Amino acid sequence: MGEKKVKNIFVNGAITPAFIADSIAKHSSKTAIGGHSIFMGQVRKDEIAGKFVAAIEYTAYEELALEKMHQIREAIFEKYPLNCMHIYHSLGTVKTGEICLFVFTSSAHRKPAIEACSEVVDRLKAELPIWGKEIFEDETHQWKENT
Amino acid sequence: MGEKKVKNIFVNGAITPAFIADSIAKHSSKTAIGGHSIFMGQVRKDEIAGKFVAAIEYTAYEELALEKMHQIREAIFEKYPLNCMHIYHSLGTVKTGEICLFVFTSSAHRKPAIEACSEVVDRLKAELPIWGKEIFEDETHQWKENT
Amino acid sequence: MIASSQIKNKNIQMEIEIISFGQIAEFIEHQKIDISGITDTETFKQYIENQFPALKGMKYKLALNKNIVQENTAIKNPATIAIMPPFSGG
Amino acid sequence: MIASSQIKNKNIQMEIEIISFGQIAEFIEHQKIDISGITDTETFKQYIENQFPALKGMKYKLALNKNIVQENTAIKNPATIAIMPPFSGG
Repeated sequence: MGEKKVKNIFVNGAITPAFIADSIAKHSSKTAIGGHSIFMGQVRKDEIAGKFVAAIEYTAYEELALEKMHQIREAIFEKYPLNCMHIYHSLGTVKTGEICLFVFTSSAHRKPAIEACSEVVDRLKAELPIWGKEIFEDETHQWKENT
Repeated sequence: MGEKKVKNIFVNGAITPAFIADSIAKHSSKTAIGGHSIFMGQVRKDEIAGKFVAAIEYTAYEELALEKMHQIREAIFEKYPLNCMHIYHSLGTVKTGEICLFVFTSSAHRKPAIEACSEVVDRLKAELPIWGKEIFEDETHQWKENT
Repeated sequence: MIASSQIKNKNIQMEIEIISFGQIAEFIEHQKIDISGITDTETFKQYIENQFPALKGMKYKLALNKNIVQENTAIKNPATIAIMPPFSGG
Repeated sequence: MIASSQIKNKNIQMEIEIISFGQIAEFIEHQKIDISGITDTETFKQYIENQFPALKGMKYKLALNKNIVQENTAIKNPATIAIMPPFSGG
């Protein structure tokens, strides 16, 4: 798999339910699949010192993030018998209630799909050079930190 | 939660990507949510002794299944800090490549959503009186067994 | 006393509605029986396996009035008993 | 020999492109520096923390030519170094 092309994961702005539906629909011809696992990150309207988050603005060190994601993708395909894996992360502004992350894994059986999805989300959050700036309703901001 | 209404989970035929998109979209107003986990079961075109599965026909002991699902739902809400949980299972004929199960959990953080989703799928498969009849392309059949 | 109580129970006429699912529904139809001598789920199992010998080699569970039977349970008149092969939802 | 080699290295003129992200990009701008005496990532850290004291109290990682720096690494001319605060994607 070493010569596999490095795929883009970044999309501009929020990931829409229609985009997700389209991605799901594309798998109906893949009849070896028995289970799909999806994780979606949604921007929370957190309250910090009386102010509410209105949006998160994402930036990334794109080249490094894509290279790192490529390595994670290969490691996950080595570890689990997956049929498919699709990963999308927003760049730019994503408002509260909108989706900023979409991880989608598919396998013949449920366990590899579920475990791979969960592991991709963990690794992506820990290893990808992506930064979220929480923009408050009054246009001040603070930098998000993953917990 | 004891007086909560027993919800229906059964839908006639396949669960469509549009239905799933609609379900996702409804959560954009729930701004306390930070993570969604989805599991979808898809009918596999398994080959058994040279014959291919064309569809699964689902039947259930509906009243008992709904009562049991209600108990599972309450136990999962007790165990995990979830904002939402939605469960849909097909009855009747679902063709290969179509979706027959849709489990959707949401929480402020990813871990409870992911763990709850996985546990619901496991318990649903083990405890709900639902039966799948695998219909082959030549119209013979065999009864599915969960592994 | 036990013997007379058993005799008394054996004489009770039971109205049992039998429903079945999945593979078992292919040879046991939905039916109502009016029968004496069936006082608990164990005696029902013996009865139904005698009536439908195909059941003997199969794994199945009973549900008595929509409760899955985990251990031998007394049957009260009237009753609905479901005969269920292993589940295969999802 | 070690001393003379160090002196030799110190005289090498380095072209380093500095890029920064997230909170760090708020006070360290994208810049190219032409500098001598920076031969490895440890000396770069000393240099950049002196230039931008705000960095001293922060957690950050470096990436040298798109490789995340795990341990002190020699810098070859020319180099791109990214200064990255803790990641917060997802």
